[in-house]
Amino acid sequence: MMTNDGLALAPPNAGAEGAEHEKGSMTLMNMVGALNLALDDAMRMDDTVVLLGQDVGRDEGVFRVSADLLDRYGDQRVLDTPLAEAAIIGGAVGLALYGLKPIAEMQFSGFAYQGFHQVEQHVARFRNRTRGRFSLPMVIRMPYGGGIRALEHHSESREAYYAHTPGLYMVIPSTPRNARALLLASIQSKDPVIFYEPKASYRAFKEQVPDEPEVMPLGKAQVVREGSDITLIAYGAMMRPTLEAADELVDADGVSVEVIDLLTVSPMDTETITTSVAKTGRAVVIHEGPRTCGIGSEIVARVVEESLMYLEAPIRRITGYDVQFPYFAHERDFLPNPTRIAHAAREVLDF
Amino acid sequence: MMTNDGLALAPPNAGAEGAEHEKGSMTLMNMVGALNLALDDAMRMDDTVVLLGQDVGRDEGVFRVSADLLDRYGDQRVLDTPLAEAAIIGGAVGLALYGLKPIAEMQFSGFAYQGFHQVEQHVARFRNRTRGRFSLPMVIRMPYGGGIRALEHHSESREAYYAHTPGLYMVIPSTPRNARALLLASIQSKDPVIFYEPKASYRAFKEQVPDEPEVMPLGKAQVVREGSDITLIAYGAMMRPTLEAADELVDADGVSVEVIDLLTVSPMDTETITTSVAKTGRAVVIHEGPRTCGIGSEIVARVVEESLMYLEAPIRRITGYDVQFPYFAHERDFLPNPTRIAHAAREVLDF
Amino acid sequence: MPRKQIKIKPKVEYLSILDGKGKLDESLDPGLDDERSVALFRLMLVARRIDERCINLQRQGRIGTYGPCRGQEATHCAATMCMDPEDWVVHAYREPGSFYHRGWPMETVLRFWGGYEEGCQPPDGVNDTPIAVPIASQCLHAMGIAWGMKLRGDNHAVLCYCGDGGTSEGDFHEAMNFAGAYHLPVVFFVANNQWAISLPRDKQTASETIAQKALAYGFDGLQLDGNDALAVHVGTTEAVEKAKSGGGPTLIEAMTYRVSVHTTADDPTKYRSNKEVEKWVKLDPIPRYENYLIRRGLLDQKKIDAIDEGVLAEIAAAVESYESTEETNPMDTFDYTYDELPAELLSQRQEYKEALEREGLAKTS
Amino acid sequence: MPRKQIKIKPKVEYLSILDGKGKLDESLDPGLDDERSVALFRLMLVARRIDERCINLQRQGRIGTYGPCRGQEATHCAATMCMDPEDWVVHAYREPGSFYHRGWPMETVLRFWGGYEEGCQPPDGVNDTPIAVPIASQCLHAMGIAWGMKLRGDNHAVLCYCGDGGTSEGDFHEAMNFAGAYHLPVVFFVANNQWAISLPRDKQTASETIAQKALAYGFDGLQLDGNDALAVHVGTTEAVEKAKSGGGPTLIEAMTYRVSVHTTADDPTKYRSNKEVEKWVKLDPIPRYENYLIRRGLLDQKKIDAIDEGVLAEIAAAVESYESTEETNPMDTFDYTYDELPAELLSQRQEYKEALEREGLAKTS
Ligand SMILES: Cc1ncc(C[n+]2csc(CCOP(=O)(O)OP(=O)(O)O)c2C)c(N)n1
Ligand SMILES: Cc1ncc(C[n+]2csc(CCOP(=O)(O)OP(=O)(O)O)c2C)c(N)n1
Ligand SMILES: [Mg+2]
Ligand SMILES: [Mg+2]
Repeated sequence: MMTNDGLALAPPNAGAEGAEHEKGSMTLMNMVGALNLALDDAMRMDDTVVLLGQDVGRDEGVFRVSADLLDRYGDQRVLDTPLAEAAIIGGAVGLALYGLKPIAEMQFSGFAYQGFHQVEQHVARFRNRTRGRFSLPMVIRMPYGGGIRALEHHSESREAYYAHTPGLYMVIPSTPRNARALLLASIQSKDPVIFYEPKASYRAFKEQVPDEPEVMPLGKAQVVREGSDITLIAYGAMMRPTLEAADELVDADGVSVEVIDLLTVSPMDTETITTSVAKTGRAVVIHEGPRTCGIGSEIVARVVEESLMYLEAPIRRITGYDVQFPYFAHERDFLPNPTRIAHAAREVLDF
Repeated sequence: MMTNDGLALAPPNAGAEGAEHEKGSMTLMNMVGALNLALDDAMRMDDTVVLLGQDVGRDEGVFRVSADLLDRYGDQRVLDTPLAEAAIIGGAVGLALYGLKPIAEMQFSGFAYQGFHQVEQHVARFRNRTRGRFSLPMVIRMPYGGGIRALEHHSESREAYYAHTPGLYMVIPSTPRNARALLLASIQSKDPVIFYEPKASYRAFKEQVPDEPEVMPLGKAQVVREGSDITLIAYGAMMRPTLEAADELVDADGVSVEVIDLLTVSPMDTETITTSVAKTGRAVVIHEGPRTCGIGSEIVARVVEESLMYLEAPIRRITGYDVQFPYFAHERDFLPNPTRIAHAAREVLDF
Repeated sequence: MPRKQIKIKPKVEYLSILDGKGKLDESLDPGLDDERSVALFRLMLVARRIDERCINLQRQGRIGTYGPCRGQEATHCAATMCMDPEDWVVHAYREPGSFYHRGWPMETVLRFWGGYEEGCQPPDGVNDTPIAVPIASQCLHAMGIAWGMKLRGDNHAVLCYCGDGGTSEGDFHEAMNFAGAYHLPVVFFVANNQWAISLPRDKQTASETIAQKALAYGFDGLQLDGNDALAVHVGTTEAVEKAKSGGGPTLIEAMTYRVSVHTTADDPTKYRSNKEVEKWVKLDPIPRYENYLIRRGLLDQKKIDAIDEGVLAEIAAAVESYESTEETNPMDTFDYTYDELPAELLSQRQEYKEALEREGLAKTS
Repeated sequence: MPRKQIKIKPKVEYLSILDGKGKLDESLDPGLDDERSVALFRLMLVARRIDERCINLQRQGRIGTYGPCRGQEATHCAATMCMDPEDWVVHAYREPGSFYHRGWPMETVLRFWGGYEEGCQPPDGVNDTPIAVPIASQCLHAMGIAWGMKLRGDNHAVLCYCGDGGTSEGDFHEAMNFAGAYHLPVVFFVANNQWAISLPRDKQTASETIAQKALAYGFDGLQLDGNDALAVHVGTTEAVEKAKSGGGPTLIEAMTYRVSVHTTADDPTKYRSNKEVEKWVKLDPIPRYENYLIRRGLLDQKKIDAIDEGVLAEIAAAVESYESTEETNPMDTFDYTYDELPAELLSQRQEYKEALEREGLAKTS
């Protein structure tokens, strides 16, 4: 499904591995493996990269994303921290100021708020505040989203908080391959990146991932399926139900469906979205997070600004509702699913 | 400018003051005075109401919103706290659980993030989490917004963070009278309210405020000026430049302008907005906060869902840009102003 | 260069009463009455058996992830027993015995682990906060409740649970500091089970004890043997009495051990040795306390078996009740979010309901 | 009931060297060399004069709100003087002398108070963080920088400023705890000026000293007379040397007083007595240190006047330079937000530029 558009081999230190970048071998892996590969790539290629967070070392991360890294890079680069999110983020700010490249892990996105003030007041501001004297090349990784029968606070999606905070990149991969390429790009970025990992997709499926380091540009959405009747726009864990819905619409209704994967949620790639909707005239946006002031509302607002006159029907938002994410007994009910997406698409098509 | 629509006298304990609610006397005051009056009303009428925050007691609040309250109600009801926002909010949660009605002050909205986790994880959730066994009738007041030549972190507007958090009311008054009536309603609400006070409007102008306690319903927007050609939607400190722009459009261009004051930003009063835009077919939304995933994007998304076919032009968003609010030397440049609003309105009208 | 030493006023002490085999240090005998003594035993057994059953249910997919308290029964059972009904207990998540003692139906707690908000609904009249997942965030609520007691002149106290890992969070600090500054009737009870998932206690903080952290806030700290039910009971009782008589807060550090997994999703062999676990298994609080009661003549094997049977039957009934409860209505979340459903939520509720009906998922109403 | 007292290992001490009149306790003479001794005096005078000038400029509307350091000159001037250029100084906001000593042009600091981001731009080669407005949030950056030093094996140290009010924030706690747990080369320097806006020190926390808070984190605390420049210099030098030689962090509490307003927007007569202020004015650090240097024969009135004249001239030049700088470009904020301007921001930048041009507001480019 993923195209090679916008993919490029990692520049730094990759020279030694063969500058020609001939199509190398690939390995089939899940997203956890792919993220682990990106961390390993980054730590191998750049010895200023350090990893910090709760249980990232000996325990290898509660989802094993940092498997083997403590063994490989030692406890001066893989840092098991005490239990304090603000200190992990604020400490990473200090590490970055001192010239290291910290990759901070929040154990779950639902606990990142303990350090939200450090993100809003410092991570997002240091470059502008110091007029470029200091920048903060750092990544804050965290698993987000529902679907794994977890306890309260373990299933939310609040990418919009970060998208509403100027100065950050908010990146959300959807497959093993793009997870690896986007995480590597995030680590190489000169700007701070909030990297949301769709935990429901961690082990849900596998994909061929190049053995050579690969990066994708931040800030670019991808048309992952071309079509002309309607545009479905999603990202992260919602890509799978969205693509399923697209299949159903194609197969059962004979509709031509275009599907966009945002990949970088913010700063948003307006052009890819508006170009598509100008073509199809119809759209559904899909995300897990609450509807009000969510990414979906932003997409609609931009389409209206740029392509209102092409719109042939209201854009529907299939999202989390404006209530708290339910405890897991009802999460399957709550999460957007292919049926719900397809139904909305049909309504938009029939408008 | 403010109509009496939706105003009602405060029910609790107000009986003694005369159940007839004859039009009583009024006093001309600024917003600081009006907020102080509401706090005084609430503390007088209900002895479970307590006020807590940094410098709210002897110093009477850094903007003097709590003037005289320590003297009147004593240090068991007006609580000067140590310097810790999470403790002020989390402590208020405990006070509310114990049956008190805390009104917590954040000295500036830019420092509320130190306690944001308590808002997201507890304030917004306790009612649903305990299936109604506990509710949290509490208010978190804070001055927000630019325009007073203040230091970094003292000028931001991030109402969208709270609007994106299910379980909260997000209320923003715009004039002395509605500030008093909305604050009193917020204190009487059974649900937690984030109460953003437009500090640029604190002392900017005066209005007649009834001596009798007065409340306005939460969750209702107000049409503060009726018109048929275009709808301007704003709230808080942006109401003044918006109304100025409206005057200019009426006077100079002979346009019929409808102006909506949201008052409650979330849960949003969709109907008032969509009814108006269905009538005018054109709209501009105005706010200080960043554009991406701001209140403006939500307004556009709802108009598209409900009244797309009435839209005769793209809705323009005149907002803070997606960069950090500038240090004060350039804040006048940055803040939406009547010229910018009127210009956008003309573009929408000429579309 | 010579300096003046600063004298620190509050005290930091250590308390243990029963030795590793449950033998009483007579000089410290608190004289706990017979009924209460046996009730405490039964309560610890309840906690142990719930724990065992829940791990079982989790393995069979009948509940979700579970966080066991094995080895820590003395801490929370003996501590919560010190609280009167008008007092408040503010929970973390590893205290099944506490919920039971306070009057939460067992099936309510099962519902929490089963993925239902109803598991966080305290029964009417029970002054407890439900399981709190965000570490240490509950400490501020405990502080606030105690503040309310003080402002209202009520003679009650709050008991607040927290883990050793939790002491690193800013919320822990802010709660302790406010409690000290306002001299509030609250007992912070840190169950130091030596691990925060994979981080051992000595990497969590450089202070030699957690108890001494109280000095930063101007009140007393007490470290005690958390696998000694008597020491926990005595230490907590004193701290609660001190709180109620205007003596302000206390920080208790109960030395215990998480004998089992962090949660059923955890694999502790990755980060700790069996030897360490075995050392602590020998200090299991239940046999120690059991031996003590046997010596006191309050228990024998027959009595123990009878108690155990009763406990198991009660748990079986709770599981039965949990599993036979009708599926809850997914719409409830809308109805409990605000006191009155706002218009926007009403329309989303309708949208959700129609979707569920169309999709044949949950029953709605 | 008898308990074991727990022995607390780290120490908490008090240090003062000059008395209230500037008389030296000979037994504690640190033997600071002549040049450095006078440089410290000059630095304190710089801080005093900048302060006076800024209050003046604020009154005339030539800068915005200003937060003075009057009475606190000894704390930050003497402490920052202990730092080498490769060391880092992490600032709060009441340390004009520190910025000056570290090589920040005075007009840069004026630009901060004048409402320009340029006031937060450290000069090239200066390893400092700029003024930090969110209280105590900077403590975590200091900890992180020190962590970086340790991870890289660099032999440097970090000095971190914070106020007494700041010690209540969660960030302070988390920074101290990480610093202790990783044994980092950082000195947390709390300028305890007895007030956090209107909240007096004794209501901020119940601990008798702030220095003793170090015990919660397993390292030493040192309280010192913050109006005694020698004591500050000696205490900080030792702490920094300890940090550099692998001895870990220190918490210094410097006892001082905010003689002036909290900021120019504050009215302290609302919450404190003149008598208290007068008591502290008598302990003004500058005359005390001046007397000491006069006794040492390093200063006399003529030398003092010459120094003062030089300082005032430097400040006058800085004000002149600040006010004659061309107005900055409001577009800069767009260009500094990201390394490369994303497409969306490019279009917003254009929108902003057009608006400003239309409105005849700021000059853009
Ligand atoms: C704020 C927050 N951060 C992270 C987590 C994830 N987490 C759950 S339990 C745990 C360890 C807690 O350790 P401790 O406080 O010692 O309690 P214990 O589990 O040992 O009882 C962590 C990191 C969380 N629940 N909340
Ligand atoms: C997180 C945060 N909360 C509140 C404020 C508002 N505020 C500015 S200074 C101050 C008092 C600070 O007191 P202290 O730490 O003692 O420093 P001092 O001003 O006395 O130097 C407060 C509450 C802030 N800047 N940051
Ligand atoms: Mg633990
Ligand atoms: Mg102070």
